[in-house]
Amino acid sequence: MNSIFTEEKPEVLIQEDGTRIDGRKPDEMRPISIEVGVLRKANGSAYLEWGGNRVLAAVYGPREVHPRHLALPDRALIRCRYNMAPFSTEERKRPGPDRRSVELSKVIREALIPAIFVERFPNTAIDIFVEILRSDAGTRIAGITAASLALADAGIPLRGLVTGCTVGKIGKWLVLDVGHEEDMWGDADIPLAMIMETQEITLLQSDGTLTPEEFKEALNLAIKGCTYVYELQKEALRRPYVVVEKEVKGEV
Amino acid sequence: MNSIFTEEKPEVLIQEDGTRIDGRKPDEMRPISIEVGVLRKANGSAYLEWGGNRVLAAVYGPREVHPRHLALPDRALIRCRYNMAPFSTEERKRPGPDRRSVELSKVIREALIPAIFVERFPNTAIDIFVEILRSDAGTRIAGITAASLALADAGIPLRGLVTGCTVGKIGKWLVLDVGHEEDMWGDADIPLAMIMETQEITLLQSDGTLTPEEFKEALNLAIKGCTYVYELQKEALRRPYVVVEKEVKGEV
Amino acid sequence: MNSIFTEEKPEVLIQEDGTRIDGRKPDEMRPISIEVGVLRKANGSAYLEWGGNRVLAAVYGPREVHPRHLALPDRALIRCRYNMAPFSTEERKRPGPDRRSVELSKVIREALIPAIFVERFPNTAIDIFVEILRSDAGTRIAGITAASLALADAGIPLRGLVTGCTVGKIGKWLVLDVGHEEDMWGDADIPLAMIMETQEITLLQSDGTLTPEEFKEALNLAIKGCTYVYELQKEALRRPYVVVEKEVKGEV
Amino acid sequence: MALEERISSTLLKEHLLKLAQVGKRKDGRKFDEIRPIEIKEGTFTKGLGEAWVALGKTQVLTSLKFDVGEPYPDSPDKGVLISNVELLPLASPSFEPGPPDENAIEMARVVDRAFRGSDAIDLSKLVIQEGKLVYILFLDLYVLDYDGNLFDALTLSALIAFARAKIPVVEVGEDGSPRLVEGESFPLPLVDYPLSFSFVKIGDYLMIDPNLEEESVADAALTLAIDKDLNICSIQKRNGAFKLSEINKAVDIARVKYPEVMEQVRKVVDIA
Amino acid sequence: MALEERISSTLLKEHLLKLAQVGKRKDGRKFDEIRPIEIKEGTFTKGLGEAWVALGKTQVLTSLKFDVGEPYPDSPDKGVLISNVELLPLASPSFEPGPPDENAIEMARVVDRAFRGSDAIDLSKLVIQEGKLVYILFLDLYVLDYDGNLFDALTLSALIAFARAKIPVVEVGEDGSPRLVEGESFPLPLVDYPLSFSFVKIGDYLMIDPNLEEESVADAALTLAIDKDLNICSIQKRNGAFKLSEINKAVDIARVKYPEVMEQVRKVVDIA
Amino acid sequence: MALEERISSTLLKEHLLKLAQVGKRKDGRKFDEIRPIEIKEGTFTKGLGEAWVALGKTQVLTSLKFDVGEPYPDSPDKGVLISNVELLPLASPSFEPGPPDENAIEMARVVDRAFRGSDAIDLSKLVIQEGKLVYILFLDLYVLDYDGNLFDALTLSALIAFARAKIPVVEVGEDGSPRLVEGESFPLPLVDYPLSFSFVKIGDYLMIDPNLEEESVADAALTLAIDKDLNICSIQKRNGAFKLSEINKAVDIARVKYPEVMEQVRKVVDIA
Repeated sequence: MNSIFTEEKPEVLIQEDGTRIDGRKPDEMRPISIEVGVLRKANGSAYLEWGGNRVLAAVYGPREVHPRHLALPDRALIRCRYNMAPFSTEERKRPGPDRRSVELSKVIREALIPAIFVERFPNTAIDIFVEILRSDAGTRIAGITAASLALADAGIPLRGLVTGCTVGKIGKWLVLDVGHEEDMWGDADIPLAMIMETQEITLLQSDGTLTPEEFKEALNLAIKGCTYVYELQKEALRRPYVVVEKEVKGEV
Repeated sequence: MNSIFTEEKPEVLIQEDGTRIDGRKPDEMRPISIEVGVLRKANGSAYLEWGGNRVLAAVYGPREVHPRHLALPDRALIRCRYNMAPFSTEERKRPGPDRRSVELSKVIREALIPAIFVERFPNTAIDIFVEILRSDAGTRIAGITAASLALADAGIPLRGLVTGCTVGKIGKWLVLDVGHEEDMWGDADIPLAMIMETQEITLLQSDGTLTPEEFKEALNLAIKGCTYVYELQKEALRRPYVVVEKEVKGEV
Repeated sequence: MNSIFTEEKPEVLIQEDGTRIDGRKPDEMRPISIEVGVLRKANGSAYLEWGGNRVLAAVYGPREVHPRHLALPDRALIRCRYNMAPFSTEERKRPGPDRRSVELSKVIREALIPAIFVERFPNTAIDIFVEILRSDAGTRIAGITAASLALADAGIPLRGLVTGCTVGKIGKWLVLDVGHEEDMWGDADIPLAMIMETQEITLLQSDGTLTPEEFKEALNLAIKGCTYVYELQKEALRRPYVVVEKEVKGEV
Repeated sequence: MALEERISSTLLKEHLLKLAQVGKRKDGRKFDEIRPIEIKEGTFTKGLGEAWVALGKTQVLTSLKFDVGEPYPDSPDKGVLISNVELLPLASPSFEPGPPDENAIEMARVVDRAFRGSDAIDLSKLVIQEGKLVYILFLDLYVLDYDGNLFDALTLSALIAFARAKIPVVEVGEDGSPRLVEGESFPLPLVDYPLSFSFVKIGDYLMIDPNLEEESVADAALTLAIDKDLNICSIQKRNGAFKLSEINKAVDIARVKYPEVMEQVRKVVDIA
Repeated sequence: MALEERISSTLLKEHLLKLAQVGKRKDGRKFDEIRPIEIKEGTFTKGLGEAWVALGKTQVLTSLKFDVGEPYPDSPDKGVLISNVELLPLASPSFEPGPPDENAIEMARVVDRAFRGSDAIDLSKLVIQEGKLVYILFLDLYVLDYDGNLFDALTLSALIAFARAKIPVVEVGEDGSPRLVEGESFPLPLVDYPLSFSFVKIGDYLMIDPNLEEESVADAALTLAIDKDLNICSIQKRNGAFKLSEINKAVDIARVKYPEVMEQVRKVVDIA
Repeated sequence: MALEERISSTLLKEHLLKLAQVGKRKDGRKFDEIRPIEIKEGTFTKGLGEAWVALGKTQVLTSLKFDVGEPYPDSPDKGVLISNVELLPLASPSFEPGPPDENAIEMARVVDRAFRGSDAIDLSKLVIQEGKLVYILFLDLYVLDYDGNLFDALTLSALIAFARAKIPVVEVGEDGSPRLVEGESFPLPLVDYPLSFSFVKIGDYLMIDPNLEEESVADAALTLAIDKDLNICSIQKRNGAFKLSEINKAVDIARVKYPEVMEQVRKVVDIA
């Protein structure tokens, strides 16, 4: 990493009264806008703006599996590629998968599979592509949120939409929908994704120390965030090709 | 690139009277010498010296396609690899394809395909290898010229030989068969290849600004050069295993 | 290679009376200890300590060949991977094969194949893995010695065990079982492996100048070393899961 | 290509050829008519300049990033431009993940050549310390939705991204290391505005801006770039073969089309 | 997966599920019982600290190496830790030679996260010249024999390797180049001792430390790490889905198990 | 290997074996007879020294290039030699494009070892600034036409390329950067002249310089290098197994053949 792109840590990430560095309250989300069906060639697609994130998700399939020997006789093969565009970051990112994107491709795939009726499409592949065009903290849960809409847009039968949200810990505060500086210098970071219809958690990661009490509170807060995002997802699906945009000023 | 191999730009590339930096007149070719059938294992081969270029071309096929799924049911699969030897350049070149050689492999293949009766050999592969042993400007058209002889030497039915030549622009001059310094510091560079029998252009590239008039004149000059090279090609084929050498002192 | 890991060449590698830098006599071996069957998942395995070397060998097979087209209709396909662990050397070694390990994988495979009744298992693969956990000169012959025990442990029919040993030249001396400093700064190095039952040489390499007389003497000395190691191998096989350890203080 | 595909490909070609014989194209365009161009508004990347362009149903997103580093030894007084095309697997069922294939590499080099051939960017203005430190520009060309004629869509998006680009000012500190001068930037020194025009030949008919169907059955394909003085600044014959007269005709059409497309560019960026 | 494999997998799952319904596991353990841990004695590598650990029939060997180099620009006052997992082909018929696949990469990152999440290593003590020269630590995690639950075995072996590690003292000579100070070293500044606990869910039954058979038929899997204050310092849900209550239950069990495992660690290394 | 290939291979082996039993080889040579050597005249590369050598129908082209760079830390007073073999796909239907496979790597290392084992090149003469700047020599060995026994052809071509090589003089300017001294060069310090001799065993018959057919059915193969004092400077047993007596016999034959081949080398280069 070239040092000209190094960022300085801000002195204060959150004020005594809970005001966050970007002015949000602890449980306030960033603006979200969703558009379903933005691509013509893909079987399903969705474009998502979430804070400064710009995410494009597309789905191909069910289709033939190449190479053939990867096909599963009792269910669809689900493949997922999470990719950061070279221009998505402050310093240009070299194209091609790095270790982080390999892990994220795996956890996103494993977050989506439980929602898909994979047994209905034996011997086929469903390919999910998540492109991060612009990254601003929370790309994995933004990616899951967009990808589950792309799956729905492709007409793939789902147990429910998968919805993601992140909670962070900053000093004594738990904050909803972690922003860029909070992601870089916060004390803990918990992304979570859920099938809202069944209340099953399909993605959960955590990095940073939390007491058992903080942990339970964090999960509840993340689920609150998901509940809110889920409404936007449903709205976007009801009106395909119409942009659903929400700037959340109040609390969730 | 290590700076010890950096070359200095000459003060003058072409004199007022049209005398070029290597002493040639604007429409004068470099010496060319051709030998067909130089390799034993290949089905066809040709070795070409053109100015300071040394080019070896070989052809294998029609033969079985590996991997099988690449086979085309209605015609031969034509593959081409253009490769610069590590010792072909002033500074040693790392082995393996770079972006330039990937592009040149493609344009050379596309320059040769129109001359081959591909539909006569369905489900087979014809592999063309062009090795630049020593490079001195104009390797792509030298490679095409040698490769089409290797195809003929392999007994592959052709609509005609493919013949290449380059034209450059240096200040107000258009010059035939661009040399090393002209290639590096000239104003424009137009390689062209043609099936002489049918007068079809199968390779055409251009880099540098030309007025429409210059452009037309350049193409005509390049075709003149091809006409000359074509005679050498035919001579080489008539006397296989005998070296055909021409040092052109006068104009084309 | 970072210079902080550079070793200094010792002033004297061997004294006038033949005492070697680690105190051994010219024909004295380093301590060896062998354990067969150390791994559960592999079909056969062996762990070997030889001087400061730590070597783990494992065998899978005969088993199905992937990819299928590599299968041989008249015999087993033998594959071998020799690998140095990143922590096996003074300076950390980057994971993945380098040119040296590619060559050693090949010569180890070719040292083992003559001992295996490959024709009894057509269309199958036998995979041999040699992991150098800690390297201290002579890893290739230690690897062969361990791998042939792993083959035996896997129940693969053998013409005999393959046994390895190394001879070095240091000034006027020929020394048995070359040590680390002798390997780095000695004048010549001859690893040899043999099927003891048939007295066939299956590995022989040499690096450094030897007169024909020295060469013959060196081979004889190496065979003496092999004869000794062979006894330890047999002992280890007779008592599987019991450690066979020998610290050789006297001469072979 | 499976049997059904070959049959449908043969039938498609016959159909397009019949239409061509009566001067028509399947999507209703004339031979020399370019599909509608749409330049999206918004911020989609972290680039210095960017453009999301739709050409018919083809969509591309191009963005320019920078770094600083050493110049090439043979041009110590020039900045560096590196162009990269990614054929994203979400853009087409025929694109696969992985490093750029020969098509992506050719495209990147041809787009790049349009700007180099016309000396469109004054790279000598991108030097921080001569021979030691220069701007390295990365032009990343992202294909999002593939319905034919990527060359022209990519070159167009690159031109707009260049025209919009603001380059942060970098200075060298007393310790010799580079640092950004907070809040200062300058426009990319863009001195020419090349545009690319691609043609296919189906039978004997030359068509501009081919869509995917037309490309898939074309007998030959050609891309050329025209600069602001209507000169030719790059050419790339791709598959197939052309007669000399066809090439000259393509040049003539492209020179007529240049002002037409440039007018749309001028709606979104302020270039002469 | 061939037909026979699928049948045997289905039968195995039915069998494990039936056992679970009466509170049993195939190898006789309780749901919250960890397999025997063995920490081998001996010197197996050239690392600064190492551990060969068996967890049931799973065996791993972890060793720590170092180099010196530049710090990351955004943390000029910290040493660097790089973790790498190798799923050696000798450990399992399902592992193949080659660069780390997604499983190995996930493992390396999850093991690494347990130590980073708990700030277990004081990286600020691994600086030689601030902003210029720091220790680069390489944690190489080698899987030798694979019978399930690599995450916990690897984290355990890493903890012991860290606790045993002695770092050679490096100084910078007058010519500015680093050199070892002969015979001098210091213990790795290890200030926390995270342990990892993995669970699978078969049907509705949550089991700790799954073996390979259990992993192969599990409906869901989860790994979490607990620090010395019994706080949660990392989590990774892997395949499948969990209810909130199941996750909370796994946390509770892991916090009970931590002292039990730590007791065994303390037998071989001297940590608080 | 398809069925027909196996049959023809078995028949070929039987045929070669029968000939061997009456002291013959298929191409008419004696067991200890080397194929004709031809060293082509001309300039084929941009190397410092080069050789296009035909050994029977086998053809190789070897050329030596240089760069300057840092020495290895453990030999700061020596230049660097890097050897690389390319099995070009035009040389044989069995060679495929791509990075060097195990055969190419083994060849490069065995050729290299012949010169290192005999200390043939005085690398201490290739230092520009001790510990800082040395010559890096690249020996690129190119296989053009493959009819067996590449090891000996490549070593021979390397020896001639070395013997012909002129090294440009490089000096370090006042700014510390290296530059060529116009028009000045010195011969590569070549102080020994190793040659390689390869043998195959078909049945019990040992044959020198095997052609492709002989190699394809050989029971065992061996390559050794002899230096100017007729000492053994490297050995590589390849496939199969040898008796001790067979190895000693190969050494004896090679020592007899050395002067014979060296005579041909001396025709084209001026070495002692």
